[in-house]
Amino acid sequence: SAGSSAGPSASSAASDTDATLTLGLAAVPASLDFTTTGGAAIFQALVGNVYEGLVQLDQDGTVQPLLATDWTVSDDGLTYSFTLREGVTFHDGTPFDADIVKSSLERLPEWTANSPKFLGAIDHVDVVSPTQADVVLSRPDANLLFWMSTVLGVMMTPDSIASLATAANGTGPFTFGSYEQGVTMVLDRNDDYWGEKAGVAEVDLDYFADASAAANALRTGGVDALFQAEAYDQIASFEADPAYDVTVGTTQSVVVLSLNSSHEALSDLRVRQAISRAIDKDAVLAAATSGYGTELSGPSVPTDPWYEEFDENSYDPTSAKALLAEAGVSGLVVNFTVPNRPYAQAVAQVVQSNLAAVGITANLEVQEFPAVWVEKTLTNHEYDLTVVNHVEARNLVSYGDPTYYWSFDNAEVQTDFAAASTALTTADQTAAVKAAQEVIVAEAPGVWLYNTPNIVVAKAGVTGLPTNYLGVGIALAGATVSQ
Amino acid sequence: MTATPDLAPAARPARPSRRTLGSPLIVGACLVGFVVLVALVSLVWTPMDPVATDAVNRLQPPSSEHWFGTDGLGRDIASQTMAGARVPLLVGAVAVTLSFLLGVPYGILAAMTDRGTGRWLMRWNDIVQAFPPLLLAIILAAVFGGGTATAMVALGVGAAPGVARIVRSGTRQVLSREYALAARAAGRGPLYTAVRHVLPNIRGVLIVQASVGFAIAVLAEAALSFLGLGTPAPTPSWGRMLQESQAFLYVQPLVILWPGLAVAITVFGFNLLGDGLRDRYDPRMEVSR
Amino acid sequence: MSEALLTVQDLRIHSGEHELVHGLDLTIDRGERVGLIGESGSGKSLTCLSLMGLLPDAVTATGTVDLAGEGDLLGRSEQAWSRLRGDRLAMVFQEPMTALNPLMRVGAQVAEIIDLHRGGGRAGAGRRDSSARAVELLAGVQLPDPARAAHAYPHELSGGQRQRVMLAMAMANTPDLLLADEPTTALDATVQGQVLDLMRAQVRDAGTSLLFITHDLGVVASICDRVLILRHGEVVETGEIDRVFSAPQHPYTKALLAASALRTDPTSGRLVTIIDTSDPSDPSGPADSVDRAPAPVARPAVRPTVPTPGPHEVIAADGSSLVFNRTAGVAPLLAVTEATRTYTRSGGPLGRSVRVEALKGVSFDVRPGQRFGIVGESGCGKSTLLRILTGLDAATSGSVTVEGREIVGQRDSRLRWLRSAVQIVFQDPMGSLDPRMRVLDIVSEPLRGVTRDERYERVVELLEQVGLPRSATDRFPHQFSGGQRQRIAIARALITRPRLLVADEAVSALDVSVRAQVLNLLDDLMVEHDLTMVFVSHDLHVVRHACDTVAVMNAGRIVECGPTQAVFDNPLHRYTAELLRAVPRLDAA
Amino acid sequence: MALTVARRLGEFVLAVLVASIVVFALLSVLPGDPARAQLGLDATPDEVQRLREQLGLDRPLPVRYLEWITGFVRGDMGISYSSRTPIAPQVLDALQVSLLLVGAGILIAVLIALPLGTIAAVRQHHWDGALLAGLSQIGISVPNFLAGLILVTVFSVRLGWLPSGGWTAPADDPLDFLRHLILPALSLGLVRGAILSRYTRAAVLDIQREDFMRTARAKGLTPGAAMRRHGIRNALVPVITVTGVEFSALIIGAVVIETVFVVPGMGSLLLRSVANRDLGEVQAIVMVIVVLVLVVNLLVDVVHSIVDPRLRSAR
Ligand SMILES: Nc1ncnc2c1ncn2[C@@H]1O[C@H](COP(=O)(O)OP(=O)(O)OP(=O)(O)O)[C@@H](O)[C@H]1O
Ligand SMILES: Nc1ncnc2c1ncn2[C@@H]1O[C@H](COP(=O)(O)OP(=O)(O)OP(=O)(O)O)[C@@H](O)[C@H]1O
Ligand SMILES: [Mg+2]
Ligand SMILES: [Mg+2]
Repeated sequence: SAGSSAGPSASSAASDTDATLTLGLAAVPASLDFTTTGGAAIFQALVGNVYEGLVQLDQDGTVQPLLATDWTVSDDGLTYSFTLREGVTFHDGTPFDADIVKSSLERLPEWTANSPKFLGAIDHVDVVSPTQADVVLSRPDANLLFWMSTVLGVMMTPDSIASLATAANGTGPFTFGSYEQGVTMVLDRNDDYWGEKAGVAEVDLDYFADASAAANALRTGGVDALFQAEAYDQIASFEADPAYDVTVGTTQSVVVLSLNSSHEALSDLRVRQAISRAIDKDAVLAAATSGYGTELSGPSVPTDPWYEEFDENSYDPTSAKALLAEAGVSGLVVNFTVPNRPYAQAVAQVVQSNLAAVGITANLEVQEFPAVWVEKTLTNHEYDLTVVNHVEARNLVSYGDPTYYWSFDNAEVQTDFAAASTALTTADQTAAVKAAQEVIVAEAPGVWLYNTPNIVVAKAGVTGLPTNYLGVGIALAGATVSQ
Repeated sequence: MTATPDLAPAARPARPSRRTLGSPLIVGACLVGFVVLVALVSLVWTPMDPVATDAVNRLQPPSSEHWFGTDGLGRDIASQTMAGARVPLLVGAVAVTLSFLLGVPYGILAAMTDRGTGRWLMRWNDIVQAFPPLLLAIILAAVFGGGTATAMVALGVGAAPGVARIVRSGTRQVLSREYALAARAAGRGPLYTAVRHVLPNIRGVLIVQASVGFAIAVLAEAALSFLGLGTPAPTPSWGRMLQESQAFLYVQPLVILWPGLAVAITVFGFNLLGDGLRDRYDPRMEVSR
Repeated sequence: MSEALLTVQDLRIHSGEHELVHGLDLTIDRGERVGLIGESGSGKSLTCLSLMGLLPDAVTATGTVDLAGEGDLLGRSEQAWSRLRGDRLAMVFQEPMTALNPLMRVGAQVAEIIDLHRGGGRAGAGRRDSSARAVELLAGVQLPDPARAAHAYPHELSGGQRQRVMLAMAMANTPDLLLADEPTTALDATVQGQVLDLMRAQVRDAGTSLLFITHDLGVVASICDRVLILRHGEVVETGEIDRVFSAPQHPYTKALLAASALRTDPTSGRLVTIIDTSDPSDPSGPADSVDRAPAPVARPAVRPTVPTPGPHEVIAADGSSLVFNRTAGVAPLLAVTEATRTYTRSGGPLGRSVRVEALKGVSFDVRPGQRFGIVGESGCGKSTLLRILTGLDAATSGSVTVEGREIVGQRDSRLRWLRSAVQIVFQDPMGSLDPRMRVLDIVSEPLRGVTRDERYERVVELLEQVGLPRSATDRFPHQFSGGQRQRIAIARALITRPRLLVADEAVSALDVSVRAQVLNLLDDLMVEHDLTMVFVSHDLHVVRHACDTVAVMNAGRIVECGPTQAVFDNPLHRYTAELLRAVPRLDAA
Repeated sequence: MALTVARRLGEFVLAVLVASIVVFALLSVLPGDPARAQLGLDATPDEVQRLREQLGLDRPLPVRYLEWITGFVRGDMGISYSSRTPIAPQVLDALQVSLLLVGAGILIAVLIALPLGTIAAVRQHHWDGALLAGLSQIGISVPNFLAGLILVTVFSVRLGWLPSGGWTAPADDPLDFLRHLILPALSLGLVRGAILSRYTRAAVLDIQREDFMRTARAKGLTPGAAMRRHGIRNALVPVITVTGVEFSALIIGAVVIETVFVVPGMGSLLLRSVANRDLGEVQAIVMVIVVLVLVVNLLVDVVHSIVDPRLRSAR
């Protein structure tokens, strides 16, 4: 369902290089310091625009060179040798070299946010020459390059660490202009960029907590485009209007209805299967996103290398009832915690109706997100059913962690993931993950509902916006505005 | 018996005939009565199950099946609107009761100890009143999670200082009357005076305040729900209906009409009732601070 | 002088269906001073307001009101009326405290009326002119330091001063007709006398005609040439003042005169009341189903022995202390020694608080069986004193004993005994009865620890004594007339069988006609209950009738005290003499 | 006068101090660990503990209070837990926005309410007076965010006359500031205007019954002139009180309008800092609002005593 990508090079002849692109976004950065503050909002705006890493993901999710022009991997999978791009300087003038790579990657253990454990395999970095850095691992990790392409792999100068919260100093196509808390972030074109210069002189990122307000702003010219537009009910009217271009891409996000397997009744596989079959995903998708997005049958998204579709546990209320009867469960009452986000509430109410139809009573408990939900549901596991949008890429591995909130403890899955993470080739890795995935789907620890769409609505004349959102940055260098 | 004009009941001035559009009291009472009736009926009957979703038939225009159409989850708006009356009325009732339970004794106490402690009680009241109810509601929602209970408590507590102030001024008026002095001369204590003299005589002001407080609570509940701090799903509530339906304002504006109208009618009713009662009990409009 | 200025014919005033004034005819000549008297609610104010075109909303007037040179005024537009008001017609209202705009300087308010009626004279020079004229006018009404007074706001002036401002305003454009609606009832006797003098002088000097409304016959006698007597919206008698007062024809006028002079009936020794004299066949009096004559009280032919009169004393010139009304050998029921009371009053959000010395050291005795009167102008501390000796307020210093027991500084809970020994009747018969309580509960309020039945029986018994039927018990105060309400209050005060009854202006709020009745009742009850009484009033007539001993208070002190007759006939203190002089008397006419 | 002003100011300072203790104490019991909220989904207890120490959350309350309040007096509201930047500039920016928005809203309300309320009172017994009174009744009954949504839909989305939201500081571009101000200020002003006009009406009705209004007419003023010269100013006294109360209430009460119109005012800031469990920021905001309410009360007193001479001098 990914729409055709305009691609960074497709800038139109009439484009105005002095223009300002105003982009409406939903998630508000609480700070600029992604090393201490969680949430995708910060790196969404900065990575790929202000900060760059050694590698990046392309629109298909494949790792591509960026500040490293090339790399080799030792046979034991423990040493990644990167050849660095020459002539790259930071916005403050600091030259980029292997020392920077060393200081940036070796500082990871000090991060308190954004899960630095995913690059926990890195033992140290050897500076071979100014243009060659060897990243040495303590154990093989087939995912290393993928994680290096995320926010964890960005290059920073040691001097800028102190001011990470208020300024951003990277090597990217945009310099950081200003950030008015919760309102607007301004990025300016970096005219000294090492690569192709950005298509607009300035990018304003306007934050809208409310989806309809964002749509109104687009209609009244307050913004030029919306990225990850959430006013799903209005998308059709934008599509019908020639003044706007709408693309529907994909994200890494999985909206999942999780079942707490440690709950008495839910520890019974038949009950979990019954719940899975009771859910009408068409209705869920209609209610939550007006039908945009991709229904899922398993825990991975189409852009994952191990994506597969499954026909187990598809919508079948009759067999759901039968399974419940078989398990001897009747009058089941479950506590359903719901983040106070529109999508979650919509999903929850449809799920509640669906469950009621097979004789399960779900009591909704709306919890403030993130504060309350994170504490009660995620941390303390005080829930039976919950629904949440997992925006982190490759979240599948969490099914290998028995302490994670869904309390899914399956030895087979854990072994498979261990094998996957130490696999030396991508193929081995993919095979191991697929094996794990099959078990997970069979065990039904959750109901994977849909892959959140990445809807971009732009005024006609705005081109080059990324179609898909891969969970890292929103690269805006290729965006152009024509009169 | 001889005619004794000097002992005739005091001539009471005839009420000036009102040439306004109907009596506010009656119109207000009818509207409020209607809303309460709808809320009561919804306990036993609604056209459809107000919480049953039918996402395939979402955002339908009004039809013979769905009188008011369906909402974003395909629920029947007519049923939702009916059942949605319960929460605002409950919030209003509890908030007003709470504000009275806190404010009335406090105000009476402050008035009775006017020259001593009362002054300090009122200073404290001023400080508490510096915390706007909505602020309290937002903070309480952060502490205890948003919800009907938090909204009721926040609105009740937030309104209490205002009630205390009004009660205090009413009580002071009563206490300045000679019958309050006469009660003391009769050897009666402050509790007796509070119960037998003060309360009955400030009843009018209290009734007016209650109906206005109700209107304010209904509006505030809607505002809190709009901010996502009010009644959580799936309990039907006008406030949440408004909040959910603003997403459809462009697509199906009718969706927002019904809860909006319901809120407006209710608030209108309570305000009219308050005005009517004020005309009856208290010719001067209390300026609450 | 015989040219008619104002001719009113068949003036009828309606409020909806009700006719409040039934066809009033009135002619006022140029320079003539006419009094309009009648009891409360008889339609005096409405008549007057209709002549100014200022009737309240929903009250209408019909008939003709003919002002010389203008023709009929009724039914004219606001515009036409406003041209006349303040210019040819002017009015002084009853309540000086609220009749002035509180936010505007007094001088400006006077200047405004001058500017308004000086054709087009709104230029700056004209305004300076008019403020100078305003100061002159204020000087004319004898405001001290008129230039400064012109810069004052109304609240900075006393009631009497405000009433003078009103008069200055009314006289500013030397109107042809001045309407004065009870212009002095809110003022105390001394100030009232001054304002009346002024008014008389102003009217005489300007040749203005006057319509003067009051229910005080003394006042009307001192100021008017001619009088109209109004009752239930109808003129019952009219004529030259001397004739009407010396030879009244209508029974109502006769009764009114008798009642207001507090004349006693030689046969019974009781005050003459209107009931006794009014025409039983008078159709205009609404029939009363509640009231009945007070139960006949077995009266001894003579009053019980009046206690030996106290000495007639006056405060020493140096203000040194003196216990008034003390006679050696007789134990006082009530003894007040050097009582003082200081109030602290806060002055609004940005105001400074001030201390008011309401009592500056008062000492006196009251012996059992005495009827002790206290007189003095408004604000001299009478009520404060009463509150202290009933234990409702604490003296700042000094001592008060009742039957030898100290009450100052005692907490309410320790004054139970006092509550049954001393009871109080207040001024305002409406204000002292809780409008939301039934008479049974009101009267039995002081009773404690008594069974329901006994309570009921005691209440009924007392109601009968004050002349109210059993059926009154479950009615509310508003269902009674002023006099009846005061009887309820008296019943409440007597239910604990107190030794001392304290009455704070107990008849001041009552109409003259009812006043006599209540006084008679008190008289009877005193005898029957063997009461001692402290009676406060600013009305000297009443005190003279009701008390055997009188104390005169001025500015927080007793200045003179002695047997009533002695004090009234031979005032020793300058202030007493002044007070006595200021009282308008009927017989002065 | 100087003394009484000093005393009133002293009372004000005392009230602020007491309020500050209340604010601090109340918010210190706020559950939901700010350190945890900030670190996101995957933080370990160790990381959380480290951050707590870093933020000084482990020190005794009185020490934290003293530090906080002395900082506050110096204009230092501390560092935000979530954004790691000083709180003061954020709060002051938001306050400026709120003051402008609410100020404009109240101004509109007053401009609507004074004539409307006066006419409704003066023409009480005529159809037009009743109509105006009825209109203001209906005005009060509409939730202001609904009014806001309707205004946006009509004037910006359908007609495209004005922006649907956002904010420009007046210093940056006065014209654009006005364009952004109009709709939110109107949404506030219309509803508040309705409320205020009822108070105005009541106040004018009361004044009409006052004796001095009859005096004014007895002087020869027509009813209209009497109202203009004597009535309105007297009626203003209670209206000023209500205006002050409304102003205070709106600083946070406007949050729904801020949400609808994406205006970065105090309400939005409060919602965001509560969501982030940013204790320091919430405390600062609440404190600023409470001080503001107390300041408004003080101002109302001052204005009262300017308008009403009776309050100026001790009687
Ligand atoms: N606005 C009004 N509407 C209806 N009835 C009224 C109104 N004002 C006065 N009345 C009635 O008209 C009658 C005469 O009232 P008015 O005020 O003229 O009496 P008054 O003689 O001036 O009495 P007082 O001595 O108490 O001032 C009373 O019965 C009163 O109740
Ligand atoms: N509660 C109070 N607070 C402050 N001042 C008071 C208080 N009560 C009375 N005063 C003042 O004390 C003085 C005496 O008042 P008091 O009521 O005793 O006078 P009064 O002789 O009864 O007057 P009136 O005849 O008007 O009833 C007055 O100046 C009054 O203003
Ligand atoms: Mg009168
Ligand atoms: Mg008195």
